[in-house]
Parts: sequence; structure tokens; C-alpha cells
Amino acid sequence: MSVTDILLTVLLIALKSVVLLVALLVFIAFALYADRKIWAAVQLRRGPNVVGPFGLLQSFADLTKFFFKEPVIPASANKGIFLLAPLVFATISLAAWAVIPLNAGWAIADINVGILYLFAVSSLGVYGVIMGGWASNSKYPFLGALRSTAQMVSYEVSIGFVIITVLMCAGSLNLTRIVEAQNTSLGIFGWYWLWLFPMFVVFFISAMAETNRPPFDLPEAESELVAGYMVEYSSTPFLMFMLGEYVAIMTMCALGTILFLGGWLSPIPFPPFTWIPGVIWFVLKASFLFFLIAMVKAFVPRYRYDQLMRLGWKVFLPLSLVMVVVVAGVLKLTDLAPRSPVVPEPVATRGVEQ
Amino acid sequence: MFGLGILAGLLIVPLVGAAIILSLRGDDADVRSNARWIALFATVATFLLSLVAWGRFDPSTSAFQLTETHAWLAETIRFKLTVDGFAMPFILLTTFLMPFCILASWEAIEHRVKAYYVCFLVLETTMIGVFAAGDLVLFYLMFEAGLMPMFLIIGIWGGKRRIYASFKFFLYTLLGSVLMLLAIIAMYWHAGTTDIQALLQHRFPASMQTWLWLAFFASFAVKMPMWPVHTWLPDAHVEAPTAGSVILAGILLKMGGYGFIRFSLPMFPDASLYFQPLVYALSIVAIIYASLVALMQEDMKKLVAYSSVAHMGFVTMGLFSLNPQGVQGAMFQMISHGLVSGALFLCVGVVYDRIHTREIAAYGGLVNRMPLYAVVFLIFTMANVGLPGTSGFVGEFLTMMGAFRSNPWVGFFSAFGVILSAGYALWLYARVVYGPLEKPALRGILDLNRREMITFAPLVLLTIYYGVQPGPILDTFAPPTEALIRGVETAMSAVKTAALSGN
Amino acid sequence: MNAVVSDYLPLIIFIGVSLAIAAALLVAPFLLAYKRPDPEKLSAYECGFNAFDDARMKFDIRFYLVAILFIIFDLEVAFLFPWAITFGDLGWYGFWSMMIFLAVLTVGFVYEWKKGALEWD
Amino acid sequence: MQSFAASSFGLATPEIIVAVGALVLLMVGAFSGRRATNIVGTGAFVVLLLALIAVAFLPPSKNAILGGAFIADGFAKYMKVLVLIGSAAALALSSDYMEREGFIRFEFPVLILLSTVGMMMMVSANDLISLYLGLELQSLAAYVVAAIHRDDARSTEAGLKYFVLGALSSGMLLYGASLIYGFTGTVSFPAIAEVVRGEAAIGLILGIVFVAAGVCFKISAVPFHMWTPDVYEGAPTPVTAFFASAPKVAAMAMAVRVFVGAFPEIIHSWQQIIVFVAILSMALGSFAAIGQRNIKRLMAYSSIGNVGYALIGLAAGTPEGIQGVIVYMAIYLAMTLGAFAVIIGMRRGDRYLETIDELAGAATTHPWRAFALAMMLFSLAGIPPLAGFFSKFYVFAAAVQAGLYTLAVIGVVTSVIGAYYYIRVVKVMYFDEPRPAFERMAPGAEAVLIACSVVVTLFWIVPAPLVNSAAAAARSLF
Amino acid sequence: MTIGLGHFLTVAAILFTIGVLGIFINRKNVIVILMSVELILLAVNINLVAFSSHLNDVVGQVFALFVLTVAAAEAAIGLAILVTFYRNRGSIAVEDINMMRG
Repeated sequence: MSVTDILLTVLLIALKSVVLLVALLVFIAFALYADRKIWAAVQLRRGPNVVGPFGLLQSFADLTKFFFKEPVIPASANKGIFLLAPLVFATISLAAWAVIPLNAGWAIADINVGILYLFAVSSLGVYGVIMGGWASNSKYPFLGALRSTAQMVSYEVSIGFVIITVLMCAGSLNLTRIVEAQNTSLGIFGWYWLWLFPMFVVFFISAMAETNRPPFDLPEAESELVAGYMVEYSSTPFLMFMLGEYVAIMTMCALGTILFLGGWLSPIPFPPFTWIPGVIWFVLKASFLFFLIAMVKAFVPRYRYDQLMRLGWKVFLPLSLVMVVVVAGVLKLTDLAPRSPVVPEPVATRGVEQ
Repeated sequence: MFGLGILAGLLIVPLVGAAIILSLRGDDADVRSNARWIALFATVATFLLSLVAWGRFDPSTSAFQLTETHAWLAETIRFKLTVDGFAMPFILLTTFLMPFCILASWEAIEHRVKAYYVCFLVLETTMIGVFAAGDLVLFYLMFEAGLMPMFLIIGIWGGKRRIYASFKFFLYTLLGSVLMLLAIIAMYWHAGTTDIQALLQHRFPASMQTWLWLAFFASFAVKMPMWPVHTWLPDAHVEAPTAGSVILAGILLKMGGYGFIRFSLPMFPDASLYFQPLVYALSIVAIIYASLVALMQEDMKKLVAYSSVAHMGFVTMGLFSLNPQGVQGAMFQMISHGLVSGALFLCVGVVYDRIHTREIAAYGGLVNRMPLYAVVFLIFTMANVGLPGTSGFVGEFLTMMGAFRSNPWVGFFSAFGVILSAGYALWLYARVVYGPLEKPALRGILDLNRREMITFAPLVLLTIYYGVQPGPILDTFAPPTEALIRGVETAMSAVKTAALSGN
Repeated sequence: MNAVVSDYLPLIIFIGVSLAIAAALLVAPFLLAYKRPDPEKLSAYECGFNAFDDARMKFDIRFYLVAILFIIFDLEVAFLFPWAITFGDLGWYGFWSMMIFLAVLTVGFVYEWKKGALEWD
Repeated sequence: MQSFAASSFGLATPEIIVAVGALVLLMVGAFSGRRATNIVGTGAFVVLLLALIAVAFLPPSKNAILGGAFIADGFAKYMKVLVLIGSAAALALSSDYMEREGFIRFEFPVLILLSTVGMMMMVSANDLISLYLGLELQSLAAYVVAAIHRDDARSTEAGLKYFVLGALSSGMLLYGASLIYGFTGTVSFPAIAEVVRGEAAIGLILGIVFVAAGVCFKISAVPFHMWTPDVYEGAPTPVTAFFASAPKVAAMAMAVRVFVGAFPEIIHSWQQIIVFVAILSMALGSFAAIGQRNIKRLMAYSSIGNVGYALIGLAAGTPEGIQGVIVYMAIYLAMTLGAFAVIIGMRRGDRYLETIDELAGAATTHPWRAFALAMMLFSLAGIPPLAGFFSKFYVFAAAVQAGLYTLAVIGVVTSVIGAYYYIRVVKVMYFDEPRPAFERMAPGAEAVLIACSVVVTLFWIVPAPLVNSAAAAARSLF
Repeated sequence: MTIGLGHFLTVAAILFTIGVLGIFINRKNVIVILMSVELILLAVNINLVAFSSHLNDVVGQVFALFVLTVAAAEAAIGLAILVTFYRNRGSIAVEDINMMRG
């Protein structure tokens, strides 16, 4: 491969990345709008309706506003870390999307340990929160960061177990393969949401907790901690936290889609439904999940912190642990677990040659 | 009985006594008295048992007798007890002296009486064990085990500087003997056994002998003690209670000589020959130097202690003359010194118990108040000097003869020692016993009581008996000495042959 | 290592692009926005009055316990990953190995539960 | 792939008993509230006894199970017996102390059990992974145990120190293990032994050095001993007794496994390391202890010195040498536990024995205890006929046989210097003026003391069982 | 230039050295020591995985996984002890770990 070839490849990938990211951000802009609209609708309000037709451009107006706000950095803060925190948070949230396949073969990086990558990157988000809370050098952000961290890690464990059950059924760490493993003649009923329904529920709720979504938005509970670890932030640094959260929510929606809702697969496994491009199914499913999340925000009251931890550790963790055992037992007894294709044993060499 | 022989019995009886004393409860006068009686009974019983052993012993042969072996560390390291003509007299000496030690401590020891007698009885076992050991490891075990009770005896019931003296005693002797341990191990790997009889038959290569000899020498020279590693001895003697000094001078010192005669000479003949000049030099220095130092002593015990160093110089000199007279003389000297120096310490103890000082200057004119004591003291002083007719004479004479035969110059210098010893011993006697009785403390002093007379009578008798009739005891040494000399001469001629053929 | 590179290069590039976008967002207001700091504006937020003491105060030990629990269980999950994807190839031996492993961890979990580490009230 | 017969687990029965016992007792403790400590303490004792019985019924033949990671042979059997005895004795010593010091925790026996599982694993490890896991299980429990008196600043400091240096040491050991793995292509000891012959590669040597450093930390050999005195002093005394006994045995067994099991063919490249470490340990153990007034620190230096002596046997690398190591550790166990039993047993009101001076005149106030301690100390000094003499005898014998004369000479000389500080304690007890009496000993400590005294003082009469079985155990390695 | 085993080993060696130096030279904070320990274990894992890949032998990676787990347990326990230490002494500065000397 010549240098120009490599350069071309890199450019191509970069271009794809930019397209995906821009699409994602635009989608999120509308998702935000949808979020508010749904909330408003549930409360019989009208929601944003001024900027653009039906207020559709509200998010973009907000964005512009953020750009022209003064970025205040508190005098007592650790400036470097204070500014690094939102950068880390936003970057990591966005980076998760590198492995998500919107359609067969559409992932930017179709790596063989995609789910591990997702799992790892989604846990790294905690760092942004901790850094922000600590660097602000102020009580509310500090407490908010602690709470947020504890909450995020608590539910991450459950999500981990949920993923394990899916993996046992799918037999691969590759996201594309996980989707394809759900491609059965049963269509929507072959997806894992049905077979692993309790896990789907656990996943859905944990996803909300993991991303600090209501009803688990305790870290930024206005009544107690104002805005949690984001108190001291303004202008785009604040925007980046917000954005990061929404990206994380979308990631969770996408992950849920892949793990439980068959990814880009058509729910009815025969034409004409299969003619519809997979990406549309994918977006539809993810949007559906987001809709559910938005609805939950609208009509479930906020949890108390002790309730939150109780739910995470004393309900979800034992439940998912038991489910892992049950799923494993059932798979073993019915011998349904997928087997890996036979590959020749790699020949181990003895010692490093001198 | 119980599959154990008479030698094991000798080891066990004192231990049983110790165990009984340990089991006594309380610390009142009755208990203390009981402890004394039990200790006395045990030591006398041991002595009687050793007489039985002596009766069964055949002194006309150099062979090891009364052998008994028990399984121990390994097939090649067994719990073996055996005696020959060298060992038997020492065992008798030990068992004989022990009751006197108990008697000598009868009133002198008032606190922690039980522990005291336990220490002594355990010490007796280890001493008998040293002489009865038929296995090198067992020998070493007993050799070292004696340190613990002796350490306690000096440290608990000693004089003012007892702690310093006990530490010095302990560490000196330990340091000396650990090297011997390594030598024992080396011998084990070379010969494949630590059985003494087997080792006596084993020829070690000459180069190895040198090292082994040095290692053993380090141990025995300290124990002996030879100049210049003798410095622990005066301290230990001075600070130890009377009975402790008796045991130290009477028996513990003999272990070094016994070690030379049992191991160094027969097992490493080439090295012994090679190091003969060294030992001669050290012996002469010891004899003359120790005698001179003894002359300057202010402390009675210290004087006796230095005289012991000098007498031990005669022993090493005699041993390394490597001829029958020298070896027999050394053996005799050891036995005799065991009696005499022990008795001398007892003599010192008698006055010490009354006045509680050992300073020579504090005494004078004792003959006026203590005529009996003066007589006893005189006899032992003379024996110490080596006056003909006492046991001291025979040993000194024989060793000097041996030395003359081997190297006239050595004999010549050692003769100085005899003269000097007469000097310090008689001077001591004169200063303590003669002269006017001026010191107020001495005015009320009493002569020997019955217990003390009982203590001294056998010692006096034996000293004179052996001086007049050295024959029986010398006969006991004769066969093993012959065997020893034969072995050494074989080695010597082998060396000469090798040297000739080398030329 | 070529396969690894072709697999993971896109990942690196994607992260790079994300970083670039995030950085652009971060820098923008510093270039565009109107800035006029003053001490009150720059002081830490404290419900309208000056801060009492250091913000890096002591905090509840239970946060720490949660962190420990998380570490333990996250690693348990890390062990489960390879087990889960090869689950079909494993025999009963592999199955029971993991069950025992889970049981042991559950014991630890129950212990912590009983010790009250999970009580937040 | 090796097939795993269910019966192969039978050889790990003792480990399984202890591990399951620990978990069950943890649950029992968590659910039984107030009375937990007594139940769990007794239970832990029973578990250890059961494991001891199970060990006794193991076949002495050599069997590698669990894919070769775990080996059961005579050596493992012997060392496991020692480890179990050590742990049980530590438990017996602790019961009363914990109650009086007011920090009753049922976790303590459980942690001891977990640590014991780790130690048994170390003893039976047959590859680098199981070795590491065993080591860590032992260490992690030990860190916590050191800091178990969590309201006591010294205890927590001891725990922290132990932890930091312990973690560093396992890091070093691991780094060495990774190099060994890389340069031999295997982690299994027998396989390594097959690969490594002749001149070893420099990377491999480096690996061995790092592993040796890690091992030295665990057995607290110089120059990696720094933690020992502080941890011994700071940790609660029964914990110190535990540290000084069973883990030392296990770590020494681990050292034997690594060096003799994995590198028998290149003894020349590791022998120097061991010799060097042994000399330094013996020297430091003797000299540094002289100035100590705190009795626990004294015991720390004593254990450093003792480890140096035991290493002599390892340095020899022969069956005799390993026999020496085994005998040494067995007797060391008895001596150390006995000494600590006395230390724990000496109590005036709320104060436990701290400095040597407090023992002054104990011989008159407590003749038996003083006698027992004196026997332990004389034995530690290597004075015959006490057991300590025989332990030294065997390692020196091995050294002389292997031609390590200098090492042997240095060993005996330092043992004399060491004798100085041991008898100094005897001196304080026997020669000095008595102080107020101590209180009665707790039954647990008393039992341990009696058992240890019997072993130490009467060993010379019947040494054969211990010595011969040690010889058999040592031969099982070769 | 291809990245080979040597490079991985070098990186690991450098990390290991930094870790060890961090423990010995560090005079400030115990947390830094804990981080240094983690650095050492990281170096080990790099070694193990590099060797594993080079030797085409999965054992190294298994080993690395075990190391990870143990490292986590170690960190948990280390922090726990540190917390109790802090509670007793009110400081986690290295120079304050000095109650026992001599």
C-alpha cells in the first residue's frame, strides 16, 4: 500500500465519520425537540413552537445562543481539568458511535469486540463527570459528581449482566453478528426482547439510570443540587455536557435496538417489508426507544437516592445475576447455544527466539 | 530395662531427679530442703550406677564397651552411647564430683533453689552425655546443651558481674563450637556416618584434615581453654557460685581435652602432626603467661582459675607430644585436676560462705581459727603445685616427660611453669592461712562443719591415693592410648613415606 | 498486525473526528462570545452566600463501597464475556465453573448486603 | 484439551474444604448477628481440623490436576500440614485477645481461612498463574488482617505499609513471571524446566531475578524485608503471630516450587541470588535485632534471620537442602508460635507485653511461662538439644554437602551473634529483678504454648518421624 | 517500520520502571503509590499480551485477565486500608506513615 492509498483510506473514513456524526447531531437536535414536545404534550402544554415551523428549529436557536454566551470559569476551579471535563465527556459519548452498525456493514469500525468497546466507552463517561465535579471546586458540583458516578457505575453492572445474557444467545462480541443472530423466520418474535424480556426491561431502566435520565436524574436534581456537576458550567462547556448526555441516551437507544430489537432487521421477515432499507428500521426502532424514554420522563416522578441505589443493587443486580444463571441453564439444557465454527488450533511457538 | 542400657540410665537418672524437683509445688523451706535431698539422692544414685558401669567395664582393652544404640535422626546418625578407656574415667569423675557440688551448695544457695538443682542435674546429664556419646552429632548435642544450664547457673546465682560473665561464657563457647558443627557435617558427608567408631577407622584426606582439625580446635581450645581464648574462664569462675566453679574447672574444661584425644588426634593425625608446633607454642605461652597472671591476682577464685589455664596448658602439651607418656600424662592430669581444682574451689567456697569475699587481702591467719581447713587447703595446694605424693605430680611429670621426648625445648619451658605454679599457689596459701589473724571479720570464723568434712574427705583421700598409686588409673588409659599412638604413628610414617617419595 | 490496523484504524479516526468536533465546540465561545468577568461572577456557586469551607469535603463512605462493589462486579462481567461467547462450545465443566465463580461472588455480595453497605437512608 | 475427571478434584479436597468453609462461615457470620464471632471462630477451627484430616488422607504420590496447574505431592502434603497447623494456632491465640481488645470481628477467622486457602494454593502451585493467584489470595487477606484493628492507628499503618510493599512485590513477581512466560513460552513449571536447559537467556535471567525479588518480599528476606519490623510491631499480636508462622511456611514452599520446580537445570544462575539473600538476611537478622527493645520487632528480625537460614537449604538445591528447608520451617513454626503464645499470654490489666524490659524477672513470677519462652529463645538461637538446633543442622548439612562452605560459615557465625539477642531476653527474664506479675494465660494460648514447648524441648528424643517424612517430601520434588 | 515484540517490551519496561520509581521516589501521597502499583501491573499485562500474541499462545492473555482481576481486588483493599488510615491519622501523606521506627 502506497502512502497515497493510505491517505485516501484515512480521508474516506474521516469523511464517513463526519457524515455519521453530523447526522447524529442533527438527529439529536430533533430528538431534543421531540423530547420537549412529548413532555409538553403529556402535560397538555404546547412546548417549543416559536422558532421555525412548529418550533422545529428551536434546538438550533439554542445552539447559537450557547455559542455567544460568556464561558465563565470559576476563579477557584482547576482550569485545565475544568475545561477538559466537557471535552472528555462529549468526545467519549460521540466515540461510542464508531462501532454501531446502522445497517448491515454500515459501521464505521466493524471490530470483532464491538460490544466490549461500547461497554468500555460508555463507562468512561464517568471520568468526564468526575473531572467536572471535582475541578469546579464547589460543593454542589462535587456532590453531584459523586452521586452521578455512584449511580452510573451501579447500573452499569446490571447492563453488563444484561449484555452477557444476549451474548450467550448470540455467541459473538461483534455487533453485526449479534443483530444477524436475531435474523430468524420469526421476525419480530425472534428478537431477543421477547426471549429475554426481563432483561430487556432491566436494560431499559438501567439505560435511563446510566445516562442520568429522569426519573433517575438525581445528580442534577434541581431541587437539591441545582444542576449537579454542571452547576459551574456555562456556554458551550455546558452544552457539551448536555450534548454528551443526549448522545449517550441515543447510544443506549441504539444499543437496545441492536441487542433486543434486531437492529436493522425488518420486524416482518418477508417482502415487501424487507425491501425497506435497514437503516430506516434502525432509526425507527431507536426513535421508538427514545420515545419511551421521553414518555417515562414525562410521567414518572423522580426517585429518591436511596430508592435508586436499592433498585440498582438490591433488585436489578440479583435479578440479572439470576437471569444469567437461568439463561445459561436453559441454553445448556436445550443445547441451543450457538457453537463457534471449527477453526484450526493455532500452533503455539515455544519461547522467544534469541 | 525399657531397652535401655546402663549408659542411658546414667543420662536418665539425673533427668528424673530434675523432673521430680520441677514437679514440687511452692517455694517454702520444706520444698527447698526436699529439692536439696532429691538432688543429692539423684547424684549419689548416678554415682552408684556409674560404679556399676565401672564394674562391668573391662579396662584391659581399647575397645568401646557398654554400647547401646537407638534409632535417631537417620540410619547413619544414631543415638549411640558407648565408652572406652578414655571416656570411662571422665564419667566417673563427673558422677563423683556432682554430689560434692550439691553438698557445697547446701547452704550457699538460698533463692530459687529448685531451679538451681534442676540446672545442676540437667548439666550432669549433658556432661555424662558428652563422654558417653558414640556419635558425633550426639556428642555435639550434649557438648552444647550444657551451655544452657551453666549460663543460668552463672547468671542467676553468680556474683556481681554475673551477667557479663555468663554472656561471655555462653558466646565464647558457642562461637567456638559452631565451627565444629560444620566440621562434623563435612565429616558426615565424607565418611557417610557420624558414628565415632566408624569415623576412627575412616581416613580423611590430608587437606581436609587441616580444616577439620582447625574447626575442632576452635571449639576445644575455647573450652579447654587455651591461650589466647581463655579470657572467659577467669570471669566465669569468679562469678559462678562455688559449685558452678567446681563443675567448670572439674569437668567442663576436660571436655576440650577429651575432644582432642577422642577426635583431633586419632581422626586427623596428619593435621595434628602439622599443627603440633602451634599447640606447643600456645601451651607454653599458656603455662607461663597464666602462671604469671595468677601471681598478680587479688581474687582467690581468679587465681585458681588462672592456675587452671596453666594446668590445661600441660594437658594440651602432653596430648600433642603424641607419645604414650604425654597422652597418658595428659589424661591423668585432667582427672587429677578435676579433683584438685574442684577441691580448691570448694576450699575458696568454704571461706566465701563465711565472709562473703574472695579478696586475698581480706584473709590471713586462718590457721589460728581453722586448723582443719588449713590442712585440707594445704593438701590441695600441694597437689596443685604438683608435689610428689599427690595426684598433681604424676600428671605434670608424665606430660613433661612426653614433651621432652618430643621436643626438649618445650619440656624445658614447661618446667618454668611448675616453678611459677609453686610460687603463686604457695603464696596464696601463705597469705590466706598464715600470718597474724588481724582482720576483725575473721575473728569469729568457724572451722569446717560436718557437711564440709564429709565433702572434703573423699577428695583428700583420692588425691593422695592417686598420687601414691597412679597405676590402676593409668592402666585404664593404657590400651586406648596405645591404639591412639599406633594410629598416629601409622599416619606419621605415611606422611614420611609420602615426603620421601615426593623427593 | 495488519488486520488489527485495518480493524482499528477507523476507530481511531472516528475518535479523532469526535474530538475535533468537541474541541471546536469548546473553543468557539472563547473566540466568539463577549467576556467580562468580575469576582462575583467567578466565585463558586453557593445559594447566594459565600462558601463556608473547602468544597473538597469528606463524603459518605458508602460511595466508596459502591465503587468497590462496582469494581468487583464489573470484573465478574469481564470474566463472563469470554465465557458467554464460547458458551456453546463449553461442556458442563465450563458451565459449573462459572456457576461456582458466580456463587462465590454472590457470597461476597450477600455479605456486603447484610453488613448494610447498600443501605442509603 | 485435557479431560477433567471428577475424581481429580479429590486431591484438592483440603482446599475445597477450607474455601467452602470460609464462605459458609462468612454467611453464618453475616446472618447470626451478635454471637457471630464465637460461632465463626469455632467453626473456622473445625474447618481447619477437617482440612488437616483431609490432607492426612491424601496420597503421597505426585499428581498434577486442574490442567497441570495444581500439584499434589509429598512436599505439598507436608507443607499444607504445617500451614494448617500454623493457621489453627494463630486462631487459637487470637480468640481471647480479640475479645479483650474490643474489636471482635467474625471476619477475622474468615480472613484467616481465606488466607489459608491462598497459602495451600501457593504450596500446591504448579504453574505461574496458580502461584500468583494463591499468593494474592493469601496476601490480600493478610493486608486486611493486618489492619483489622481499624480504630488503632498503628494497626492501620501496619496494614497500609504491608499493602504498599506487598503490592509492589507482587508486581515485581508478576513482571518476572511475564518475562519467564515470554522467554519459555509456557507458564507450567515442569514445562519450563524442560525448556530451560544450559545457558539461560538474559531475559529469562531477568525474569528469575524479578521473581526472586517478589519471593523475597513475601518471605521477608533482605533486601526486601523493610516492611517486616513495622508490620510486626503495628499489627495486633495474634495477627503478628499469624504472619510470622503460616505465611512464611507457604512463601518458603513457594520459593522451593519456583526455583526447584521450574529451574532445576540452571541452578547456577539462581543459586548466587539465594546465597546472597541468605547471607544478608542472616546478617541483618542478627545485627539489627541487637538494639531492639520491642519484643515484636525483635521477633520480626528473628524471623528475617530465620528465613535466611532456611534459604541456605534452598540455595543448596539438593533433596537434602529441601529436606533442610522443610525441617527448618516445621521447627520454626513451633518456635515462633510458642514465643508468640507467651507474648500474647503476658498481660497486665489492659496492657499487653510490648517491650523486652517488661519481662524482667518473669522467671520468678511465672516460672513455667518463662521457662517455655526461654526454651523457645534458646531453640531459636540453635542451642542443642532443642529443636532449633536440628533445623539449623539440616540446612548447614545441605550447604556443606553442596559445597557452599562460605555460606555455612557465615551462617554459623551469625547464629552466634543471633544467640546474643535471644539470650538477652532470657537474661531479662531470669537475671533481672522481678516486676509485678502478669495475669493468667488464656486457654487457647496456653494450649498452643504447651504443644510448642513439647515439640521444641523433646524433639531430640524422637526426631525421626518429622525428619524422615521431610526427607520423603523433599524427594517427591526431584 | 513495523511494531514488534521489542517495542511492546520496551514500553512495558518503561512503565514498570516508572511504577517502581513512583513508589520509591514519591514522597507526597499514598494514592500516587497505589497508582504506581497499577502502572506496574499494566506493564505486566502489556508484557503478557505482547508475548501471548507473539507466541500465538492464549495462556498469556488468560494470565493477563487474572492479573486484571487481582489488580482490582488489590486496589479495592488498598483503598479500604487507606480510608481507615486516613480516618485515624487525618492524612495520607507518605511522610506521615511513621509511627513505627527503629
